[in-house]
This record gives sequence, structure tokens and C-alpha cells, in this order.
Amino acid sequence: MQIEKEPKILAILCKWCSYAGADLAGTSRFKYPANVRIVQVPCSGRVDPIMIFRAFVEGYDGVMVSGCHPGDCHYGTGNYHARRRLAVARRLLEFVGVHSDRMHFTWISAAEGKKFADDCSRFTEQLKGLAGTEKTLAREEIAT
Amino acid sequence: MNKWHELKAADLKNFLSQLADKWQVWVPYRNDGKWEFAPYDERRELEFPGSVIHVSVKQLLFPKRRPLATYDEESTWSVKSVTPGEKPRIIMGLHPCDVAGISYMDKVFLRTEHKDALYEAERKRTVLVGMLCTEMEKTCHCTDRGLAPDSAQGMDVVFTRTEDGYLFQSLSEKGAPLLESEYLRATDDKPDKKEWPHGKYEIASPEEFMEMYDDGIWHELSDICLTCGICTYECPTCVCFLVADEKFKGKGERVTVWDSCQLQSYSRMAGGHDTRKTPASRVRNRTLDKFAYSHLRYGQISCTGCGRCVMVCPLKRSFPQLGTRVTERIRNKKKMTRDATAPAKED
Amino acid sequence: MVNIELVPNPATIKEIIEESRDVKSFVLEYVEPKSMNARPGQFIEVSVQGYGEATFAVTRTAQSGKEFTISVKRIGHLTKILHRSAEGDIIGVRGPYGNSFPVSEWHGKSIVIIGGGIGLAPLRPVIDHIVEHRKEFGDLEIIFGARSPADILYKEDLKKWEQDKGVKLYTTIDVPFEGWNGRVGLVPVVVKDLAVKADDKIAVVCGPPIMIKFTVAALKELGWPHDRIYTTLEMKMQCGIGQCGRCNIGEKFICKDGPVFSLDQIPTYAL
Amino acid sequence: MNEIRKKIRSLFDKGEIDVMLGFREDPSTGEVKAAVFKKDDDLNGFVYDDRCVQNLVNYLPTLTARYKRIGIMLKGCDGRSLVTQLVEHRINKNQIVALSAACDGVKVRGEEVEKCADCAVSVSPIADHVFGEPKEKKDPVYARVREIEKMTPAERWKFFSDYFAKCERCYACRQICPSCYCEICIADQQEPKWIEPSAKLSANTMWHLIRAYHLAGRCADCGECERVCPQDIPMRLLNNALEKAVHEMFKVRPGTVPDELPPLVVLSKDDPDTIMEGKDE
Repeated sequence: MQIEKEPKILAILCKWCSYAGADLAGTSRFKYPANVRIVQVPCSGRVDPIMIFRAFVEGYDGVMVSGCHPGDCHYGTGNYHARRRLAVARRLLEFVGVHSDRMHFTWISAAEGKKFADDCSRFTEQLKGLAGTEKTLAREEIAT
Repeated sequence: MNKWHELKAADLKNFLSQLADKWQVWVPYRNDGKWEFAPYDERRELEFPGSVIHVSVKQLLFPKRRPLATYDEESTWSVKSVTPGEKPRIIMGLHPCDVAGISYMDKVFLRTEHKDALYEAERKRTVLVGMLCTEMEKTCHCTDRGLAPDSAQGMDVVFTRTEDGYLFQSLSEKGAPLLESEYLRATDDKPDKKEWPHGKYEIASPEEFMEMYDDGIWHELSDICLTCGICTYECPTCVCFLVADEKFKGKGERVTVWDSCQLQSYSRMAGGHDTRKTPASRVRNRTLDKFAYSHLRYGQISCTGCGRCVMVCPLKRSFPQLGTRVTERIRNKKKMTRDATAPAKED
Repeated sequence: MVNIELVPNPATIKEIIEESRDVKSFVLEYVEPKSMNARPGQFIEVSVQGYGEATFAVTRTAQSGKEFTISVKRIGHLTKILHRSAEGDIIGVRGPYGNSFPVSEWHGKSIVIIGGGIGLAPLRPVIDHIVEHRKEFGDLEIIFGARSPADILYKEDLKKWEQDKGVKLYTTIDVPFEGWNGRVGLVPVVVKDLAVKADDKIAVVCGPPIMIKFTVAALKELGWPHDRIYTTLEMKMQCGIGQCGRCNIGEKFICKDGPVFSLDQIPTYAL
Repeated sequence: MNEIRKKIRSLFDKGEIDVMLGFREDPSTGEVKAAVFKKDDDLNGFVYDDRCVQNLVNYLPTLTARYKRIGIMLKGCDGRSLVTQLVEHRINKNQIVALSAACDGVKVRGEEVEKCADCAVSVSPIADHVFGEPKEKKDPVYARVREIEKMTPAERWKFFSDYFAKCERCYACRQICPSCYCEICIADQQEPKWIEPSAKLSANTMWHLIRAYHLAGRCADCGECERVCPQDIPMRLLNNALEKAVHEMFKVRPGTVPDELPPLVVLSKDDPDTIMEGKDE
């Protein structure tokens, strides 16, 4: 069971749309890989890029952030702010050396269970393709 | 007094390679414009600097992040202390102000009944091979701090550059084995004593500095200081540290990390109480610690006059100049009271 | 194996006592059999693996010397994690460090203990010592101030001291609360009202910095000389052994030359 | 230079300013230092030439607390920080009298500082008194940033991680930056402890990433962070990369237009989704 080689993915999902979408994927039995670890946040606007930096530094292979489609955010403008923050965060991480395919920022509504499952599988395959090509930001092991 | 030994310039490489068999030899190298201490390597071009260099000597004995112990969660808290290195080591090319900094660090870490075991092990395994300065930089003022560019205080072996080679002399039993190499021949001539300029940054006595606590000068001195931590990190005697516990994938590590009394987070306590909120109080704390508190605590003021704080200060504030300005204020105050005129209310 | 002083020894939490809304007392005992012989006023460094370390006064040591207690007010990063831990958890302890109250020098004298909120924790061992060696001391007055009735600590001890004939106990809260018919007023005000006479008594003060400042002022008004007022200062301490340079007041390290000082030992600006 | 001194003298005499923030030459070291001039100080000590590299805007908040009206000498890049500080209400304009001279590049130890080649604005966008002819605006080329962008991700991470490992966390870059002024910095926060205090690669990476991110769309490219760093970490590189990105995505160059809010504070409904999906590269 080479769990270690399997890419670890952090998915930060907004509670009103994407998390509900992930639920729907589960209840309607859509298959999606188990490497995805889901964190629920009230809104994609709550996602502070420092969470994404910390995820990469802690050793995650990929980070996925998803919120409601622009226009139907439960709090009105959360995802508009998120779009700008995630765009800048992505450019910074890419500039510092994180491969562009390691980040997947998208919008998934509560009805798009299938899209969530497909996105997760495609993202995992994408990361498998990257595995071993280059080191992410993951920190060095603790000196024993 | 043991004799001076002469080493031809050409034999330097062989002599160092010979030392490198039994010791880890650390020498100063220039690495694209910046100096660093690194293990000796024949391929790299070696040239001993004639005066102080902008490199952290403290880093060799008290690293900026020093692991103390590692522990893993599964085995209910088994704590394994880090075992110190045993391989004997030579640090070569230290100047008198660097060695004075190290002897101050000895007082901080080895004086109390709770000796710092890791530091003690580092000091035991290290032989300090000091080099006398051939010239003084613009920022050097060791002569104002009771030192001299040609003082060999605290060194195990001292050496100096001459026209055709080097002169070595061992000053402690730790240094003696280094000079048993066949490349060295005893000789009678000695490095000539030079008269060094002083009076650049004179400071008053520690007791006089202590009286300056409530003086209004500190606001003046800290008006352009941005209280970053550079001057403390580059200073050979600033060894304040914080103890940090870190965890990664269930395994943890306790480390000591450099800290600076100039930073806001230094004395901020849980609940928001902060004893040194204003920049003036932080500048005062460092100035008094350098010129007064260290003398009352350890009997030696903790400024060796190396001038690194002047080199690195981004605002060109020149910390020794602060000491001089406070000294002037002390002298004026004393003159005022001696003239028996009622001192005008200071600002 | 090199013995590094800054590396903690594991200790188990034997018992957790809810003292008040935000204060819990933890009864600890070393995992490997090792006794804790902390004198009144000494402190220990308590750490939770991977989170951090903080300074706590040892507020009680059992006769056997094996168990010792600390009182933790939930206020910062580490105290919150401590408050979430359960009995049987293992935490790190090292110490005891610092000097202690010179109780042996106070024989024959009367003692006034003035504690504010969590500031009573470092003073409790002094009271325990006096109560155990009652005959060696004059009378004992305890003035304890808390923010509200819910913040009063050590309720059983207070009751015990109240019934003890040799102890005069004055408990006060800062502002009136319904259902509280005891004394009301800030500690410095109460000290002034009680007009605690100086003659050759010893005063021991501990509490939030603002309380120490005004209580000392009140005592000075009542004619107390500096060398008979003792306090235990609480600055941010990291190493606890006089090396990390953080807790200095002037040239003195609070963790090594203190934390207990008589007021003539520390410069007035420190208060 | 005398023209500026005369203006300052008249401002003092007319009582328009209580103190003047400028530079003074230290005779003993020959270095130019920031200095606060009071009304009766001798203004001949006031210096303004290509050695005045430091960005003085960082002193304004403490000075506005102590004095009512402050004069300040501004280069173009300093002016951009002043715009950011005013727009973020850290200081208010009626306490500030801005003097700005057309700047044609500053020098450190004799050679011209690299930021001046890319200089976007030679006179402060907010200036009550201007001296000399402002040079025409050039669009920055970000030459160094484009070089780095050509490298592969692994090479880029190797390049940056070597530098991040050297960081001592002395926070000079934070203390000197006029736009970096949080009451309790995220690096000092304990709850949650995002950034560990120890100076190791992972904590340093977290620090440099969040520092650059928090300046995105607010950095005036005054280059002070890179100048003061004792380990010569190329921080301006990160700031410029984000300035280039912000310009491409939101058509904004921070601090060049007075009263323009930083891009990450405002939102726009018609940002294309592609900017966050990274497809537009």
C-alpha cells in the first residue's frame, strides 16, 4: 500500500456551495479519490492565502479552493474578493517555484456534485504526473 | 613565555591540510562579496583579512537556530537530548574583538550553576586561533573599549602576517599541539608593537550610565531608530534567545532561536502587558545593557568595539555614537552641577 | 547523555481543580520518580509538547514532595492549551527556579499577605508555611481581592483560613455584585481603609502590575519602609536560568536574582 | 538644494510646518542620515542629493502623533508610499506638507540603485511644492522578474530557497517598510501560530511569502527592504513579480494615482475567472 506516493490534496470548500456539492457527490455515489482532505470554510472569501502557503510548506502536494459561482455567493461579494486574492497568491507561489498544476481554484455550486468528483480525480491524476518531478515547498525533515 | 614560530607563506597550504587531518579547520572565505567561515578546502583561494569582517562569529558557537531535544508523540513523550559534536575544531582568523565577544558569551552561558551543556561542549572542542589586526577599519573602535587590535586576550593560539609569512605563538595548552608541525620553526623575532589611535567613541563609566535611566535623551536617540533586530543579530555579544517548541508530522523539536530586545514581540506578555512598548525604552535597554548592565552582571562591558553594528545599520545610526552622545550628556550634567548653577530644566 | 537544563522532564497531570471561571489548578507529578522541593515563591517552566512553554509559580507542594500544584489562568496561547488538557495527560516540567520568600528570616514577625486575583497563587505557599509553623510567627492578615465573586480562588482554603483563629482574612471584590454582601473595593483602597499598621510587620504583595503599583503606594503612605515590603515580579521569562536575557530589570534578572524582591532591591521605576 | 532650503525656511517662518523631515550629513562618518529639523535648527545641515536613499514616509505616523504639521522631503518612490498611507488612513493629509524634487536616481556606495532604472515616477504623485522638471514616466520593464520567470519551477525554488535559508528573521524589511505597519505582525501572533519564530527554511519561507503577499498592490517599489537586508535576500524581486501581476490583471500601479484604493481592497464583478485559474499565462 504505497500511501506515501499518493499525492495529498487539501480542498478548502465554501460551506454553502462547494461543500454541499461535495456532499452531493458522496450521496450520489460519485467516485473520487481519497487523497482529498476537505476543510470547510464559511465562504471562499474567508480563505487567507497564508493557509495555502502553510499547506504547501507542511507538505501537501496540491491545494484546491472552491466557492460559489460569482453572483450567487451567500454573503454577496465573498467570491469576488477571493478571486483577486487567489489570483495574486497563485502568481506568487508560481514565481517562488510551486508548479502551476499544483493549485486548482474553481467554482462549484451545490448542484454540481459530478463536477466536484471529476475535478478531484482530474486534479489527482495531474498531481501524480507531477510527483517526483520537483520538490514542492515542503520543509526539510526535522533533524533527529 | 612560549616562543614565536615562523611559517613560510608557501607552507601555509600544507600546514592547514596537516591540521585538517586531526581537526575540523574553519577559515574565512569570501563568497561573492560576502564573508563566511567555512571548513578549509585547498581548492578555495584563502586570504586572511587584516581587520574585522562582516560575518557572524557568534553563529559558530551559538547558531541562530539550535536544536536542544527532539521528541515524538507516539512513545508518550520520550525526550532525547541532542548529543553535542565531539570532533575537535579549529576556528582560524578570528580578530581580538571576536575573541573578546566569545569570552563574554562564556560568561553568559557558563557562569550560572545551570551551565549550558551544548555551548560548553562546543567551547571545549573548539581551539580559537586568533589573528592580530594589521589595520583598523573606519568603524573599528576596540581601543575605546579596553582592547587593542594586537591584543591576544582569550586566544588559544595567536598568529600575525609578516612580509614573507606568518608568526604563530601558542597561548594555552589547548593551542600547543597545533604548533608541533614541522612547517614551523621557532624564531626570536616578534611582531612589532604599534601605537593604535583611540578616542573615537569614548564612553563614561557603567555607574554613570546607570544614572541616565530617567534622562530625556532616549527619545532623541530613538527618534529615527526603527527597532529592527539587525544590530543585535550582527553583534558578537548579543546572545538573547527564545526557547521554541515546534511540531511536524507528530515529531517535535525544542530549539533555542536568536531574539532581539529591539523587536516589539520581545517583552510582550500574554494579556497584552508590555514592559518596553516604546522604541525609546528598547534603545535605552540595549544601550544600558551594553555599557552598564553587562558590567554590573559579569564585570565586563559587552561592547568589544568591533563596529559591526555601524556596518549593518540601514539608517546609518551608528550605535557607538549613541554611547558617545549619552556620555556627552553625562559630562554636561556633571559640569552643570559642578558650576553650582541651577541646571536649566532639560527638554 | 548530556543533561541540558532547558529540556523538560515529563510529568503527569494527576488532578485538575476548577478554581474559577478562567483559573484551573493542576496537580502534577514527575513520571520518573523525582521529588519537587520548591521553596515558597519559586517557579517552574511548564511546557506542552510542540506548543510552547510558560512560567508558573508552584502554589502548593505535597508533604511527600512528589506532587506539586500550579494555578493557570486562561489568558494566552499555552494556557488555553493547558485548559483543554485532561487528567492523565503528560506535560513537560523543569525547575524549580528563582529565589524564594525569606520565610526563615521572618520568625517572630507578623505577616500581611496582599494578593490580587491569580496573584494569590505564588503567595499560597507562604501562607501554607506560616500556618504549618504557626507558633514561629506573629499574627497573620490576608487581604485577597478578586474581580467578581466568580473569580475568587481557593474557596476551601479561604474557608479554612477564616475558621483559623490566628488568621484575619479580608476578602474583597472590585465592584458590587448582587448576592455578595462581603467587602467591596479595590485592594489598594481596602489596604488604606484597614490602615494596616507598619510597626515591624512584613508585607507580601502580588497581583497584576497595576495593583502592585498602587498597593505599594498605599503601604508607603501608611509608613511601611521599603525593606519590609516583598513582592514577586512576573516578567516574560523564557529560560528561567538567567541566560536568555529577557526578564531583566536593569542589571537584575527576575528569574535568577528574583522573582522575589524586597522593594529596596529594585529601582522604583520598575513598579 | 538652496532653493529647497529657502522654501523650508519660509514654511517654518509662515508656521506652516512645526518640523521638517529630511536628511543631515554626519560629519564624522560622512554618511547621510534621516533627521528631524525643528524651527530654529540651522538649515545648512539639510542635505538632499543622490545619497538620500531612505524612505522617510515610515516616520510620519509617530511624528504626526507628536507634532501638528510635518514637512517631508519625498522622492518619487517615497511619494507612492505616502499615497498608500493616505489612502489607508494611517495619517491624514492636512498634517503633511509634501516637498518633492525631480529625482534622477539615488546611489548606494557610489553605484546607482537598481530600482531607479525601472523608475515609474520621478516626482511624488502628492506634492505641495515641486522642484525641478519631472522626467517622463517610463513603464517598468521588470527585467530581473522576467529572467526568473523563464526558469523552471524547480530552478526557481532552488534560487529562492537558498536565499530564504539564510534569513535571520531580524525583521529589518518589516520595520523599514512604510506599508508594513500592523499593530501585532502576523509573524508575532500566537493564536494561530502561522509562522514559527525559529529561523529555519520552512518558517522563513512562510515569512517571505506572507510579507510579499501583504504588500501586493500596496508596495511602492522603493527598494528599501532589499537594501537593508543583511543577508541580501532579493525581496524586491518578489514585490516586483506581484506588482507586474497586479498591473497585468487589474491595470493598477500602486501608489501612482492619489486616492486610488489598493486593488485587493476593492472588487470588480467583471474580473475574468481565468486570472485565478492560471490559464492566462
